[in-house]
Amino acid sequence: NDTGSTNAGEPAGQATAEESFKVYLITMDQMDQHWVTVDAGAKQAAEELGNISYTWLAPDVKDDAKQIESINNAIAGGAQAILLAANGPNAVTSALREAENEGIKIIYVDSPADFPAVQTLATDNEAAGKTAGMEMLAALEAQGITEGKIGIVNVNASTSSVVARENGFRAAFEGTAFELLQTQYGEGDAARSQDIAANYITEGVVGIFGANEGSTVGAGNAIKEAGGGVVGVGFDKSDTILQLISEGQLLATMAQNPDVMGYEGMKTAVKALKGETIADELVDTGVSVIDKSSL
Amino acid sequence: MGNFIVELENVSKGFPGVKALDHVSLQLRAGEVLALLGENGAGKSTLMKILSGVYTMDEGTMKIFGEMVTEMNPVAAQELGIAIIHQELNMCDHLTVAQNIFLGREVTKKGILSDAEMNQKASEILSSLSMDIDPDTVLGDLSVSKQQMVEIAKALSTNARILIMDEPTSALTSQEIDELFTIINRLKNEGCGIVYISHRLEELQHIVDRVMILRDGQYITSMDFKDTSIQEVIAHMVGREITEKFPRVNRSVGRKIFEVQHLNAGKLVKDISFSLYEGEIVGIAGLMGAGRTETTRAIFGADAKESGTIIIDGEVVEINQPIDAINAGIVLAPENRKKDGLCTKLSIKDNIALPNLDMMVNPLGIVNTKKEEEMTVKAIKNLDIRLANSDVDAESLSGGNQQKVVVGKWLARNSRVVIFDEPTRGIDVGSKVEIYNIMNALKSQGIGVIFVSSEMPEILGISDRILVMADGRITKELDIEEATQDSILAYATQFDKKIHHDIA
Amino acid sequence: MGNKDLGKKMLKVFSKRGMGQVITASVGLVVLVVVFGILNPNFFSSRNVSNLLRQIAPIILIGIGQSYVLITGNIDLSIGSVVGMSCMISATLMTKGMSPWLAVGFTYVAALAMGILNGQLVSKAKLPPFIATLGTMTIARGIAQIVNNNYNTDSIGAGAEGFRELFYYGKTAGLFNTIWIALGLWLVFNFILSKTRTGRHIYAVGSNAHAAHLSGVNIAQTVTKAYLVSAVCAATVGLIMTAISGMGTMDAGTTYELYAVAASVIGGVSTLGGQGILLGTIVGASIWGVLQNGLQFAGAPVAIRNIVIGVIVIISVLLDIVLRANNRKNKKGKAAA
Amino acid sequence: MGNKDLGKKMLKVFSKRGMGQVITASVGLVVLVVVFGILNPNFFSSRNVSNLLRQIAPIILIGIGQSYVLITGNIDLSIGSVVGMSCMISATLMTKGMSPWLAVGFTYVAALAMGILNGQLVSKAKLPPFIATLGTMTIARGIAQIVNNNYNTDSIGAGAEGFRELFYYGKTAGLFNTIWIALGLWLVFNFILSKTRTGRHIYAVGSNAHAAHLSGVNIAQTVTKAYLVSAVCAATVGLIMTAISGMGTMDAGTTYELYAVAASVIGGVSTLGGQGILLGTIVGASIWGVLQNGLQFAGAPVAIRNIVIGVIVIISVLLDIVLRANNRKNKKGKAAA
Ligand SMILES: Nc1ncnc2c1ncn2[C@@H]1O[C@H](COP(=O)(O)OP(=O)(O)OP(=O)(O)O)[C@@H](O)[C@H]1O
Ligand SMILES: Nc1ncnc2c1ncn2[C@@H]1O[C@H](COP(=O)(O)OP(=O)(O)OP(=O)(O)O)[C@@H](O)[C@H]1O
Ligand SMILES: [Mg+2]
Ligand SMILES: [Mg+2]
Repeated sequence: NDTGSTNAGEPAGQATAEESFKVYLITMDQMDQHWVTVDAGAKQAAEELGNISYTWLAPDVKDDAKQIESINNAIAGGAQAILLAANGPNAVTSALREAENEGIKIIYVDSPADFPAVQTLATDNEAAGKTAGMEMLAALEAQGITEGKIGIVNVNASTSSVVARENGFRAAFEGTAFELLQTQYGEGDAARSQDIAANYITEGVVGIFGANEGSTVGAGNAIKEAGGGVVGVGFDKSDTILQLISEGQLLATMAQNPDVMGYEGMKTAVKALKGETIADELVDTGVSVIDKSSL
Repeated sequence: MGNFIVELENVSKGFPGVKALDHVSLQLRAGEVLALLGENGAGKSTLMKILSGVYTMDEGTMKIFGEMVTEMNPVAAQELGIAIIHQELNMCDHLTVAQNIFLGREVTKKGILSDAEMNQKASEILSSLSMDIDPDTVLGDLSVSKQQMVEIAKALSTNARILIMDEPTSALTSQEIDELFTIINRLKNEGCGIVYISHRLEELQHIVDRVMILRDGQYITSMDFKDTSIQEVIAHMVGREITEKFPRVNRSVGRKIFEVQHLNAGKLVKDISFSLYEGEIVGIAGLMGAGRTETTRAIFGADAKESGTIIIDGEVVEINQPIDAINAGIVLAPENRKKDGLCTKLSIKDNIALPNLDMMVNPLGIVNTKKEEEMTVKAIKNLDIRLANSDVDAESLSGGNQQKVVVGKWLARNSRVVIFDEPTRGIDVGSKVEIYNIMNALKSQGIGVIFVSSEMPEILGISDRILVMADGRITKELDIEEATQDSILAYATQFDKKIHHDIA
Repeated sequence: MGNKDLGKKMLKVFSKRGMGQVITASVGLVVLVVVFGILNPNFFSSRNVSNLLRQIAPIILIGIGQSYVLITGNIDLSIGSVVGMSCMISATLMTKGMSPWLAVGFTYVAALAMGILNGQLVSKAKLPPFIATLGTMTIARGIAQIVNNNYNTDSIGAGAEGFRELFYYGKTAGLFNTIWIALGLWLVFNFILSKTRTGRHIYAVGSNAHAAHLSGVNIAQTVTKAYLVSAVCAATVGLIMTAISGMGTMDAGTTYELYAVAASVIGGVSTLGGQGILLGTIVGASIWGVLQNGLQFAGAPVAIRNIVIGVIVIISVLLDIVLRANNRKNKKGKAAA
Repeated sequence: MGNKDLGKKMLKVFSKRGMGQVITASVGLVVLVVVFGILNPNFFSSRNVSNLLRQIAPIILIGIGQSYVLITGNIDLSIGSVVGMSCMISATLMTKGMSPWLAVGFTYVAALAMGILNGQLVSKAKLPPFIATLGTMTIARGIAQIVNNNYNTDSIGAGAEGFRELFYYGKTAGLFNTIWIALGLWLVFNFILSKTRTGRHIYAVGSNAHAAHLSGVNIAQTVTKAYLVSAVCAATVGLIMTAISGMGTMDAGTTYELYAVAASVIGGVSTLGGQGILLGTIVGASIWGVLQNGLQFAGAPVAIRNIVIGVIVIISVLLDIVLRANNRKNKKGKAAA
């Protein structure tokens, strides 16, 4: 029932080089530096390619329903391609089906949904989480620590990417004598995460994992205040996190490459709109482990 | 007599849809008591609110102590030596008596409040007024009449030279009224100018020098009190002669329709038993705090009962909620109209319809607006309620007209028993007679009427039988033939031999 | 004479509870629509219009619930959490294999229980409504989190397609079902509020509970009814959320209670009780929805969006107050003349 | 006689505004502490105690602000956003190279401006406080986002170590500075509320604004002062946030306004105005903080924690109401005897 469609995208393959394309980026929210960097990458590609009308649509908060509204808005706005960072794998599928029916190309950046798309450019969050766990495990073993409690500061239980990171992190400790404590959620708020981390330290943990930028900053600051003695590993790259690593408060952080996601995602979108074939269905934009030595 | 200390010239003030004051002038001398009289809604309170800076006038001029005043507000009024006791209580329930008395002019030392000093001073003021109130009690814990006395003390404590009293006695006991009059006479001798508003005309002889009469926002006349009579005053107020002050209707008493047996509810309702017969008005007399209001509320189901039986037409009825009483044919017009009587944000129509919705809804609960409209129009007409239209908020009516709505909303029902608690409090003479007529009309229809009042003359004038209460008990049942002011007072002061809890 | 009658009738409509604000707000809505229409040529596309209406529908629903409660002189802070709870309960039951329609039934039962709890805490236990519903807000969110063991649910699956169609994706007579649902409930609840005894009681309780009690109104029952309406509306929105995403999200509905207050108040419902009409709630919700949609299209960053929305909430109520005061002055002028 | 006097004095203290609830709440706090102490041997470790006190300090601060506003009979929903705004403004200025102390000055100025805006909207423009501060809540959050262009700030750098020490990491006389700051402000604001004319007027306005006005109290000024106190407290918490993480976070303080209401109300401040003391706010904030801390140690999942907190908010106020009713009955009984 697509009777209402007026400005729907041109079917793929009919576009000429002269034509202007309408591309939307839809992220989870607008808060994290991460998304701003994705946007910057996409914008850069759009400028380089030229003739692209590009808009970043972001819900004001992380919320499935709001992200779906944004997708609907993009469809209504005449999108020909959507770069999407899906809040969760399942929630948006119906909205995406509608988009597909309109002939819109879908490219996932950062987090895919359970729905076929042209390409996914993302970090493998679970693998990255596991890497983080391995880093921590190695550091602990290097100190001769083979057992003890480990705390996990996460954002919330409803964002799939951070949940995947936590799962990966936990998987790294399978078969060891470490006890992974009940996860605490700090909503990504650095201060709240820090209270949680400080309480973990009081509880005598040997390691703390932060699942995103705010959680990692909180963990790092709490470790700093406690005067070290706890191995901190986190996610994302921000000025404060890098500083905490250079001071030795945090062991390492898993840095993603959001600019690559945006930049390459945009290129893929235009390619697809021009009817070119896209070879890779999955592009791992990679994580780099940043520790003191790599600074 | 000295010069004028207050001169208001050609003051006008309008509210939405009403011209409350129309070119009214007023002069007040030092050392005189001026009674400001008029029917409900005549504009008395409005004029005094302008003088004390609560309202600003639309046009006109104001001179205080001979000086032209252009900007008046409560603070300026206080500084000019004007104090007002408002018609409605205006106190902070959560603060103590002393804190209320000194509110806005607290005593401080180096910026720090001197509560001890304020308590001390408040104590002095209260005892100079023979009021036995601890200045450190929280105001909300006092009875209404005590609160009113505190409000009076507060006004007096400012050493004002111009004192306005807007119905100060409507909530006072007769003993308290006597004390107030002594104080008024003392202040008069000290050179204060006092404006005194009251609907209790019989009070005037004790204190008043001059009367000024307003009607419908207009100045009617003013004259020295000694040159006039109450009869003449009333005629000016209503613009017509009121021939019969207490119209009495005689009707043969029928069968017993209502009976209360051994009703107990709290400390102010103790073992109350009485009956009511078809076509009679039973008055309940007593002093303030005697428990009359509580008795009516307990009968009506507004407060919880501890024990007791209520019988209508020979059948025991279970009343736990007002709705039970209403369904059984008992209705109550409560004494405190602002608090218990009216939904002030709703229209007159909504207010009148509210208790009668059962009569105008279909089985699905849908309201028949035509019936609603008819009922409203009828009630407004019967009670002569003065308003712009029936869709205005109840808030915008004058006190007296609000009271008429409170009474009026019950008259559309075919009730067996109608209880009026102080229905004429703060109502002008003309309206009072209208309310008496309503009671008489109900009586003629064979409906039982219970009439609570603190005003002896009307109790004596209207009731067929009088119950006197004191300390939560019925101390005497008097036939109208044997009842006199003296006998009522004698029984009304038959207290239990116990220390009064307010003093303890 | 007919003319005069019409004038009188018009006057009555205008002087009705809160009608002034409804008219001011409607004018504001028209201005907004025009501005966004100019800024964005897509705005009036039939696609965007039907989309926009569907986005407004849930706000209307929670607005209706909040308006009912506000008119009784109370507030319901638990709305957003009841949305989340309903979303999680319905989705969890469906993923566990229960028939969607049965799950819908259970969801309403759970929400109604929350409504009764609210009503009883406020009217029987006499808790300040702000506190009572702040408590139930936290509790309902806790339940939302606990029903599926602190995880969002999996997909509710193919068996629930009909349910998803009905609550969100399907269309009837050219309009999305969500819009019909909102409209239907609005009609029912507007009728109850304006034409029935229950409605009268709700206004009376909000205006003066003492007086209403003495007029034979059962306060506890009336207040509870208002909270029940709020719960029904919130549950419906929760079900819409489940239908939208095809799964249960624990965070669903966060801060919706505040949107609901904003929609109600922009539409002229007084937070002090006794005043307001549901027509205003529709206008208020529409302003809210149009702003969110329009500003997103206009490419305004969230920061600007927040500031604009804050300013509009304040101005819309301010305008009403100023206009009312002016009105009074004008009338005064007339009365004096 | 001395004994009797003492008894009388005690009675007066107990009958003081909201004192009953303060005592009930204190008993509750003790029970909680004992329970958590038994559940977790670490609970009474000096490390956890000083940590816990520091976690409670910001809640006390926002609680003080909210209590002031609640006592005037209003509410401040903008507290959380002002925390965020202050955090972002101070951090942005510091990252731009401004001296931390100057940045602190600017932050307070900005917060005070927000306080004045709140006060004027409520008392002069007569907006319902819920709406006015709902508006400024969104606006302040927008400002928090816009000051650094929609980014959290970079690290405030080594030059701000002194600032971070002062507001969070440093200790004085064995206690964290944050605790001293909260204590200091509490002493000042408690003094103002209980011993000065301004404080008296704040109670009077909350008890009966009309009566206060007629007694010459300047309502607008008094209400604005309360909102200013709230703004100062929120700004201080914002600065603490900056000191904690060493950077500005746009989300800082989200939903703190509700914590503040909860702390105030658990401590006996009435949402209807005129009633409450700041001693209660400390107890309320402590209950809130102990719950958050204790439940984490008890390993309770978030869902359970939410439910427990919700139930405690409700029960604490319910208890007060029941106790008060009982008290009244007793008094009545005594009077009758
Ligand atoms: N705040 C107000 N808003 C609207 N109308 C008002 C207001 N105050 C008074 N009025 C109207 O002004 C007129 C004069 O009222 P006012 O209260 O001065 O009468 P009054 O002589 O004191 O009557 P009463 O004896 O009943 O107290 C009335 O018609 C009343 O309805
Ligand atoms: N705020 C209050 N709290 C508790 N009790 C009150 C309060 N106000 C009044 N009362 C009680 O109600 C009683 C009646 O008060 P009020 O001064 O209104 O007398 P009344 O109702 O006119 O007298 P009556 O009981 O004879 O009708 C007082 O004696 C007092 O004990
Ligand atoms: Mg009057
Ligand atoms: Mg009485």
